[in-house]
Amino acid sequence: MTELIEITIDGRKVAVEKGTKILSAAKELGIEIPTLCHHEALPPDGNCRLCQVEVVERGKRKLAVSCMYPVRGPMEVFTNTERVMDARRSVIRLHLNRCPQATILQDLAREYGVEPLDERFVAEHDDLCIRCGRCVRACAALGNNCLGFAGRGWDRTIIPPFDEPPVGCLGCAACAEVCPTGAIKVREEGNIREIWGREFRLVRCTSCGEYFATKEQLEKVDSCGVEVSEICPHCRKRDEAKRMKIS
Amino acid sequence: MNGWTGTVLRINLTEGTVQKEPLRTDDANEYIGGRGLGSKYFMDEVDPKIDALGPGNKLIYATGPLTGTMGVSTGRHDIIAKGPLNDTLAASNSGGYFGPEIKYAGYDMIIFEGKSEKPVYVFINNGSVEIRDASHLWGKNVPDTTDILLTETDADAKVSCIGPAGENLVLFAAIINDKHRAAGRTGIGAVMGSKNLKALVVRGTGGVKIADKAGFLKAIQDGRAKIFANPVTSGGLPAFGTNVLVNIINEVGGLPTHNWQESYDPDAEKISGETQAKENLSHGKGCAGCVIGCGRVEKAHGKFASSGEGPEYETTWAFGSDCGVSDVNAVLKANFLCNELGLDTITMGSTIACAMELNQRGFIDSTITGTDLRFGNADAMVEMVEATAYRKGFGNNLAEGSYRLADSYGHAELSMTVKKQEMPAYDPRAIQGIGLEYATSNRGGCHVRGYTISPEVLGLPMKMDPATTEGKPQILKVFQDLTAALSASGTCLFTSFAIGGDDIAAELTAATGVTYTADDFMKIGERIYNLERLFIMKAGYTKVDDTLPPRLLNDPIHAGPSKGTVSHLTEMMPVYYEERGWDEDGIPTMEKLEELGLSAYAL
Amino acid sequence: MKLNNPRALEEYRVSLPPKGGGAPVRVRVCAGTGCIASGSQAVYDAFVREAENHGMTIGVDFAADTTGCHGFCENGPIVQIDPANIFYQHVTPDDVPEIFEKTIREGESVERLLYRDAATKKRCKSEGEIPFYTHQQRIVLQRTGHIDPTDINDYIREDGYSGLVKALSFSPKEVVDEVIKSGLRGRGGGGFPTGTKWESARIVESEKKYVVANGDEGDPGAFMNRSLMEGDPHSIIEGMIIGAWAVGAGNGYIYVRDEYPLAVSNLRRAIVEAQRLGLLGTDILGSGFDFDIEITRGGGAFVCGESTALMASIEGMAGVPRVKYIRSTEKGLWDAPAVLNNVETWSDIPRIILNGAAWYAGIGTENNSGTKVFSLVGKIKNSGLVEVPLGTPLRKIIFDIGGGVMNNREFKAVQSGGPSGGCLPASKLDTPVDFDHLKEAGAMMGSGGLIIMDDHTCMVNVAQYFIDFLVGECCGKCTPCREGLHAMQVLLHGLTSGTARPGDVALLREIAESVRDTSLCGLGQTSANPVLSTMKFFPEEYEEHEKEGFCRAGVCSGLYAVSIDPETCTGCGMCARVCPANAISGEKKQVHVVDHALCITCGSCVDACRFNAILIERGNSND
Amino acid sequence: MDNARKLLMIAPEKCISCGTCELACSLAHEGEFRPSKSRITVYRFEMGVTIPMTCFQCDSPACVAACRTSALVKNTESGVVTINSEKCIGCRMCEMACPFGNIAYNAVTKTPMKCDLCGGDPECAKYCPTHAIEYVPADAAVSKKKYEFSAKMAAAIGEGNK
Repeated sequence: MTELIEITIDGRKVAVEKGTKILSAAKELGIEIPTLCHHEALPPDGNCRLCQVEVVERGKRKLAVSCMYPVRGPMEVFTNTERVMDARRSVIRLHLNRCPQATILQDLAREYGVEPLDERFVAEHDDLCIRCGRCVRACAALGNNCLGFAGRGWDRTIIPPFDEPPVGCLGCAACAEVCPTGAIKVREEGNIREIWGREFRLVRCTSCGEYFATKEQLEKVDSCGVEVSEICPHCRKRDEAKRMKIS
Repeated sequence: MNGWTGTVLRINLTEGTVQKEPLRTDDANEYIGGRGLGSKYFMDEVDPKIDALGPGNKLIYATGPLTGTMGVSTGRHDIIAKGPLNDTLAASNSGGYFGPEIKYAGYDMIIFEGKSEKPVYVFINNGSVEIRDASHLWGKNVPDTTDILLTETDADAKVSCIGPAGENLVLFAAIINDKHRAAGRTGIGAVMGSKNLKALVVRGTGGVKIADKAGFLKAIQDGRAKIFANPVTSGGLPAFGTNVLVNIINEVGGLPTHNWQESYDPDAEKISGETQAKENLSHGKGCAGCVIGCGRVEKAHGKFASSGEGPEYETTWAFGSDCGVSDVNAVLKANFLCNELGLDTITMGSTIACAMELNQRGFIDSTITGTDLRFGNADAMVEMVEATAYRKGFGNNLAEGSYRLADSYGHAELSMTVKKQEMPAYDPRAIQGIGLEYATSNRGGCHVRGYTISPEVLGLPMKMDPATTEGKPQILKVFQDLTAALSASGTCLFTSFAIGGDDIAAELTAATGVTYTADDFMKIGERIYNLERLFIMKAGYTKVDDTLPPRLLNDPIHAGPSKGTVSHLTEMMPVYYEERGWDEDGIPTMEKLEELGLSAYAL
Repeated sequence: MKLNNPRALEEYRVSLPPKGGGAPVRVRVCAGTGCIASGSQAVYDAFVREAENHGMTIGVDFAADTTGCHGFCENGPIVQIDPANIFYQHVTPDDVPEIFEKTIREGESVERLLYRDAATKKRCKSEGEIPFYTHQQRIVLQRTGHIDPTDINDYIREDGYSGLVKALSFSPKEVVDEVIKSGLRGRGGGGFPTGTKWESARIVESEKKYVVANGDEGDPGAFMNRSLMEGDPHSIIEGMIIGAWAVGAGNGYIYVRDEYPLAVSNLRRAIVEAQRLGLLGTDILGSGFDFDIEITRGGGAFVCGESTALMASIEGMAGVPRVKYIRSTEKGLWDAPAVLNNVETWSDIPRIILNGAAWYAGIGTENNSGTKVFSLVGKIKNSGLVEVPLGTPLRKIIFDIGGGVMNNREFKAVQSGGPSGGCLPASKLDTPVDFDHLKEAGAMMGSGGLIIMDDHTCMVNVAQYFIDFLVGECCGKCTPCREGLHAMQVLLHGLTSGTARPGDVALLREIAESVRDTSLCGLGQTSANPVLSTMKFFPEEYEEHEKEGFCRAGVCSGLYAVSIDPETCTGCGMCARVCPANAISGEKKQVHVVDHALCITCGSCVDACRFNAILIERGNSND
Repeated sequence: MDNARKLLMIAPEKCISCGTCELACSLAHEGEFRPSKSRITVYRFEMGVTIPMTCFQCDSPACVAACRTSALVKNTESGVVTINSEKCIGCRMCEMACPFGNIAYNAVTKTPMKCDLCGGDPECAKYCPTHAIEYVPADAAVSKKKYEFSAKMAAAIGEGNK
């Protein structure tokens, strides 16, 4: 039996398992805490700094990032104090400074009433990457590890190894899917899918002729011990219905 | 938007242009959609005197706010155009799965204008609209056209197209969707053909939103409960389809036989729903979101071996009793051919029956027709269907419909039409109310503008004596208005056996977020009905045309349960006009028009 | 040879020959990095050569040792001669024959090589007479400079590993209690009570536990860890063994800055020697306790000194900090408990155990017991390593030990605690240097860097210097530090180049505060300190930069004008000679004048004038 | 609890192709009527033959085997293959893995779409007008299936003997 601990969030009580992160505990109460780098499927990283809350624990009151702060004992959490809002506002402004075009940041800025810094601070106007590394973690979760951070500080970027078309990439685009700002571009045209500078030739459904997956994607599924066919999921379903019709 | 998608697609075939425009929400609120809103747009945009087969005519695919939802049997769409058969404002209704797909693609209505130089089809894939060459499809029948289009567009798309009949401008050509469902009457297939538009292919992956999910589910649960509790909608229709009526109407003595010379068919049992269920039925089928399932998938055997969907009762009647054919397989074959070639079955069967009477009376013979058009000659009947679609031989004469056919031999009185359109399957001499419906229907001889058979024969919602005229004008007005509004919503007419305006108003309210009471709903129906009336009067019809063929007014039924009766139309007509708020010339009064917000359209 | 029990160690200690093999004369040549840089290796070689020339047998008649840093790096190479106890500075190979002639043969000192006390103008013969040393209390640095760090026997001779023997006779809990009682606090800068940290690791049940020494010294101008690792590696190792015994760790890591090759080589040798004697490895001194140490060379980034980044780096990952709300004493290295202490902290341990907690607690002040090593650099006369009891006032360190500001300029500020520390002004000179008072004053202890600044230091420029450094060292993981430092850099460069916009100072403060409040790791959170502390004590300089485009220190080019004070100008001509723009003219011994049209405000004259005759004024010289 | 296990029993012969199941499903899962995003798909063949297809809740599901983030889990108690969409990273491995095409990834909502039996009260079964889809205890369904199969086999053998 896991130990349940009762904590208070914004004056409301909730009992959660020991070790639960504040972000999840708040969610149980329906309290939404904004975050950019957090993804439930991926190990938390706490780098975007948006999910700050105030924690009062053992008499100390402090700011903490809720995606990583575990509930280990009685505590009181505040998700909307002026201090929290100030912290979030400043973080949003700094994010926006890097990626003025990211709609998710523009939306947050509107919601929190954040004015962007002036043009002296913007490096590239079309940079959409907030360096949260969700893509890096997603690729690692798939066991491919095709992405990593390069450079440091202001010059930190996310690239495939040696900034070359990544060899182990499946072309699955999970990286693009988890990206909160849409910074990762996937181009799909005809039988070609391009991502991270690598072109994938798409497999054509032997039934309908649609291009539906990369060879690497199918091989990866195969490596999970699942037999895959070169029929697209759509046709598989129709074919199965046909089989049922006959039987 | 909820219920509605909020977008109207306008495709000009002359210019080859495509335009998306926001739905006129005020009009949508007052005309709902489908037949109502489509007719409103049509009235505003098209001169009623326009040549129906000219480029000035428009063709509007219109859905209702309930189309594509889980409303009670709300998978319907209407196609609005000026019908070439009789120059009325056709709002031809069809089921299947096509209407919902229009909604899922993101449109409430699709308006076709002008005329393409070459045969084309239009492929709508959600937001993308392409006008594509159709020369390889021209001349192809409906199933082939549909299969080719599904291969070259998207296997999950839905197809609405014309067959050779529409291409050849047969005046009663139908537009067929999903291979088997017809927007049949008044010849809108010819309108499509005149525009060189072979097909409309739609793929929609979007959705229809509703305003109040809980309210909507409650409304449809209530409606479905009534449908499931009703013997017609839960018993007769799912078991036998509309053919359940063959024996019922025959027993009333109202099943017109031999081009309405008789009103009782001793061989009716052979073509009845019960017989078809036993001999021919493969599967029952429903349109999108249907809770009734009256559709038939049937097989014909023997020399007429074939398969397809239908026939409906009126089709069975037209090719069966009306032509004196008792071979159910021949009836089925003729029906399947109509679907494949794109023909309206009622007018087709009735026109052949008319030709048979012309033949019987010696006004024509095999030298003219090239075949033996005796009543009961199933082979000749089937042959004539194909000949008509391709306007081959005598088929070219049949392609003009029975009125022009009979008139061309100087015997227009033998055409069993009102306003040049063939009446279906119910003899007004036996069933008085339906005569008034035929005479006053805005698109001529038609049963589905105000289906008084429901009270007069089926006893729904209450039983009325079919032989009397009392209360008929009143109930007809209710049915006409209800039907107009119900079609506008996207609902199937057959729901009205079990549910009423209040039920549909509740569905509409929950779906759209616009509050509709039962009274609002009926008022909208009345508005639509009067709008259509104004259109046909502007097109040239007068009170004189609100009548029935002389046979029904003067010749008593010879035999059968209704022996000796004639239609008492003249008794009912003034009452009906008054009930409608029309003057003695059948023209809506200014007060009525003002009440309905139609004064702008006054004659 | 393995020492199988404590007695064996004692026997071994006793068996050791006296230092230098009992040679009558012993020379200790400093081989700390500073002295090596100024040529001490050649000096050492010269001694050996000269001894041979004099027919001496090395190791018998004469012993020459290289030692660790003596601390007085300003005056290297340093040579000490025993038993005469003579301290020579600035020794060159050419001086060696004379030293032989006079000192070794005659027992007399070579006067010019002795340190001359500026205050008393007297030559100091021995270390003990030099104020730089007399005001210090050397515990950690006691052996550095006296022993040969590459010889374990030197360490053992000086009570080395006696602390370990004593610790092994205690229970782990008793060892921890002793450390708690000593009041020792983390010397890496955090000041967390070491014993408490150990206790929290000790009580965790875990199959694996680790002790880690942080030797990733990266602050500009700091070299106290380096000297320690180079000069007394065994003290760190002994401390770690004791710590491992106390918390139950089986493995230790010393994380050494990659740029410290001598430290790595000395530590590596020390580990091998300790292993050879059975002081590391299995069954240490027959106690049944197993423990060994590995060296990890640093990832080459400043941020690797941050505890979570350091552990990530040891694990083979990129040295990037992790958010840790669970202490590393619970889940540290590879999720196992790990005790991370600075090398100086580890080095304190053996002596605390050996001399007892009460002895250590008696040094320094309450809650700040013991001594701390500082590297004293900047505009200070006596640059070098100093060790003083905690609580020693800044003034004493800077003026009594450091000898005051170079060139007798006016003291302006001292930067304490490295790049993320703070700048304290003259008004804070009486602050006792300890964890709590420095923090209270607006700076921090850090790992012990003290940078002295004179009145020709622009505080905005100082902040910019540190922010520039931190921008380059920021790992870039978390947003506030990555983006905020860059924004601060933009603003500071605007201020120092005269292109600031109204409100920039306020904006700078706002961003600095948010970086402080929202960054992920300790480095990020303190990275705004250079800005915040200079703003706190020198707000007027920021205001002048923003509003007037004026740099009162005469540092920011284009933001001041220079003129020559006719009262103080001696007409020496130095300013005119250094002026690259030929903007200064004047006859010899006459007052010189500046041609503002030509002056490029490079500041060369300001630095060159020995009479403070160059005046800094408002108004752009280019106007 | 054995009787906790229930499954969807589909009788194609009762199906009238109306697609109400798709509408009910999409309303429940997508909040709108949208067959293209329904977890159940009605396949309409010639002659009125219609097969509603949805997840079989396989005993050893390929989708679960392919999922690297545990977004898909086979619930051992209920037998349902459940989705935790928050744990989905959009790699589409499940989509590629399912041999029946019964799971699809929705890139807009960033959720894999598959039948979750509506948490124990499947809307498709609730609204099917002809009871072609029924939600029945696993035991009964299995035995019924078996019965139908043997009847079919018997008929086939009988025909062969004629």
